[in-house]
Amino acid sequence: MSLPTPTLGPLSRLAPDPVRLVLNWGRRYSLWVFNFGLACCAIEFIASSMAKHDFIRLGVIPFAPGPRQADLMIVSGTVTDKMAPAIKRLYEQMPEPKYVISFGSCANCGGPYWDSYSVTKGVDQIIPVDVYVPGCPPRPEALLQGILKLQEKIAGESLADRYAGPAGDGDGTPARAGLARGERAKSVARAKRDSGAVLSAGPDEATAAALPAHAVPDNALRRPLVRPPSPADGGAV
Amino acid sequence: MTLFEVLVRLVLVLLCFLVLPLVIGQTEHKVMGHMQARVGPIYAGGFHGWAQLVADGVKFAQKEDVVPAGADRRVFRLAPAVALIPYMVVLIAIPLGPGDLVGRSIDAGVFFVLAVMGVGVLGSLMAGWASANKFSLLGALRTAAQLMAYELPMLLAAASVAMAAGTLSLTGILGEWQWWWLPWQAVGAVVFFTAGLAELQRPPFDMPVADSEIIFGAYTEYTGLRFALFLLAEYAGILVLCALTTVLFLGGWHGPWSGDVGWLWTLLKTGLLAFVVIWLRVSYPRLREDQLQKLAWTGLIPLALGQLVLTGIVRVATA
Amino acid sequence: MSALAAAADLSGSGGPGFLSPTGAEVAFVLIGLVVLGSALLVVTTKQIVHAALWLVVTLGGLAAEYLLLTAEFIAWVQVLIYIGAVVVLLLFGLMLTRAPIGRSAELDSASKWPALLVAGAAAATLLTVVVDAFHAAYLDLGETGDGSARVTGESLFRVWVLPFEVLSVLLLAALIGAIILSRSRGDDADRRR
Amino acid sequence: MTRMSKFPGAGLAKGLAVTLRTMTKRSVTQGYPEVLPELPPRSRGVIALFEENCTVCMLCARECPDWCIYIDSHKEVVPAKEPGARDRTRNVLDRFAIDFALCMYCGICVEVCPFDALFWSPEFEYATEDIQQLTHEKDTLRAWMWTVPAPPALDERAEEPKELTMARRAADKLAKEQAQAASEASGASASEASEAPEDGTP
Repeated sequence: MSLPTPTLGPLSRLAPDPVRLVLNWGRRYSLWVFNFGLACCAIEFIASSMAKHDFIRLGVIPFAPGPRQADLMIVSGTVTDKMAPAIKRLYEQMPEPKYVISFGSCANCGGPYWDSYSVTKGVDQIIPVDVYVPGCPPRPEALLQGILKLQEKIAGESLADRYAGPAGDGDGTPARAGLARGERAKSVARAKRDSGAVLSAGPDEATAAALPAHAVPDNALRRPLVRPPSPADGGAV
Repeated sequence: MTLFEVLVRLVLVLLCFLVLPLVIGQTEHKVMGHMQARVGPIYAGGFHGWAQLVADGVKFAQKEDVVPAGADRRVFRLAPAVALIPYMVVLIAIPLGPGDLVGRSIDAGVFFVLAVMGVGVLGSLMAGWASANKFSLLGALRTAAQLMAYELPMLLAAASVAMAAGTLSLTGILGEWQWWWLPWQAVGAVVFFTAGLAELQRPPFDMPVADSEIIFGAYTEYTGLRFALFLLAEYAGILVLCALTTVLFLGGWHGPWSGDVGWLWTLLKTGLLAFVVIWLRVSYPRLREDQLQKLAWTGLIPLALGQLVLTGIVRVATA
Repeated sequence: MSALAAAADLSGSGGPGFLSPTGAEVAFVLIGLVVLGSALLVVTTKQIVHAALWLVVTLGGLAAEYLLLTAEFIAWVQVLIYIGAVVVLLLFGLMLTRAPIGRSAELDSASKWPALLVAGAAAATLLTVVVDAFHAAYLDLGETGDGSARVTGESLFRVWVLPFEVLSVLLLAALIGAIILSRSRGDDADRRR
Repeated sequence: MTRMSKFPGAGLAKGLAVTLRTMTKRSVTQGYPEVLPELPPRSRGVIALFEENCTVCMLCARECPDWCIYIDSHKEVVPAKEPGARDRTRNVLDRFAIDFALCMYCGICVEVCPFDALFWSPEFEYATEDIQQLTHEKDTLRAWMWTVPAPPALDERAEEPKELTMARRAADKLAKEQAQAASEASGASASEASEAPEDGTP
């Protein structure tokens, strides 16, 4: 699937540097959130949107009924291989610049289902994640802290740098320089090539999830992973 | 009126149009928050999050402008303007204070505002159709059905006031206004306000954008600035509706000590009505589509007709 | 009548010559061209919803023409009824039944040449009649208030009150007829059940 | 409409009254970034390591359902104190890391630790932008030890914890020995008095 290269709104393309401060401020305090609630973590997400924690204080407005109006997607819950294409699709429907928070162990890297045959080992296998919030499930305050973290990141970022990389790494995802994913990109790409079995039944080649390198514990000697062993992995499984 | 004066007036109206909807939006954030035992935005801008909507605007200006591949591009791009501009035009005719404190006094003012407000719905229809999305189309159809049901009671209620005042001009109506019109036109006021809410698609009449059923209705596919224009149109619509209700039914700038500060009375009453709009949103759940139609045809229209009869009787009796 | 007079003036004489038109007259001609163009687009466009939207432009342009001719009341009624209600109803009907995005082939009617002939003949007749009747008349719009709500109301309810009432009785009859027709069908359905 | 009230619209008015009343009351929102939540002891925020207590028995790593605990160690030879005796070995902890991206916060490791080396800390502010940084090494885990609050007090009439009992016994024994030594030094006159505390001990 080839998607057009995302273009930003007129303001951020043409603005000189001092204006970027204002632009970043705007993005920072207007994060319309789109809750991808998949499991119990979604309850904690809802809790943080309720009166006691009220993340609207931070400008995280849970108003966007669909991805088109959203700036921030919070993936809260277990991402299954069956659901992965839907997540990828909805993420791609969001307009740039967009952010993703992975909320809870399952979304981070599979969590309790680290050796399940049907669970995607972390949502960052299919979409770029900006902030990982640990917990199982995390407290509502932990989500608030994750949002603060994201806001700090937005305040310091430059959109020009963010979209400076190659137009995409082949799956329609814009390359993101500031995401520190460079060192993992190679291993993920390799895993993607090798793990065709994981998601080859999915409707979209681009959404094929790969097994994360880090989700394979060093001491995973007792239980074999579902992934067929391949020489490219150096026999780690 | 010189050309310069006309320009100044237009600029002032534009300023009102740009500022007051934002004020209403921010009030909605805070009032809704406190009504739900929350506090609403705090961090944007420092003092009680006053700049939340400014931040929203800055963000929307940076967002990618997505037009769906299957969409009718021209109509899709045109729709937000069609939705927004009528409300701006309407604002010109609404008198703020006594005498000449109005953008432009229009002879058939009541007709003018209702006619132009009705055009705004075309924007939603165009947006819904051009999005190439079945939920958008459903939303547009709901919008149209709602408009057709509620335009009539709104018109009848407004006609009642026009009948009472013996003029179609908004400034003329205010000139004729007496305090006892309040109880006399009360039913008409309720009908007008309710029908106006329905036409603006505000809760509890927000079926055209019911997110649990049809995502976001006609606006589902809109991003960035174009979406912001739709939002602005909604809040400008609240402003226009509240100002109109104030002028037609609540006596506009009439009030104690209204000699020099009549415009304050208008603003105050408009603000109060805007608060009621927000209050209703927080308090009531959404109606069902059939309940909506039933309310219009069996509730509001008979009430409006009754108000017309009452107005006629009193008018003949006091003449 | 004032509208026709002003229109006719452009080709006639009597007032200021048409070589030095006023701003309103220029605007009138320009908007007239827009109305003509969009009206042509209504019948020639291959996309059915676009036709309805061009109709909005046509009707809106007409309303603007009325405004220029100081017929304020008629102008706003035009917007309220035709754009606000009729076109919305039209669009509603279109979208409810079939409104594909993109060109639809079946919009190309086979009888377009006869239709064009009839339309052309009608236009020519109207034009001839109007020019013949008013070719030398000039009406200064600045002085007459013929189009205001007061004048319209007075002429409607004083001079033309009988046709007005006849018309309303006709509409009432249509309304009652529609109710009876729809109800009797419903009763049949009930009986069948 | 299940229940008709006396006046039409009374229900609507009631709804409005509820929201208006709520607006006049103080909101229940806690201002998190300014106001930290007061979390009870043993809140499942993060797992802290009391490194001195760890004997590298590996029980936690083996019981972890997620295999998210990484332990490296080596053996060190402790030379025998007396010549000719056998040298002893002991485990030295090289690496103790928990991958909190993977951890499911079940607490089995805390339960299973025989030497009280793992504790629950209510600390929750460790979201990161890089998932690799969610694997926390032992220095971080040790630092979290300082955020572990004191355990909640026991019920009023609960049995004393075993540790306290043992400690008291040892202390009493020590006191007794010291007292005895003191009495032997000062002579027989005080020896009768030193017998007295023995009655109270369990």
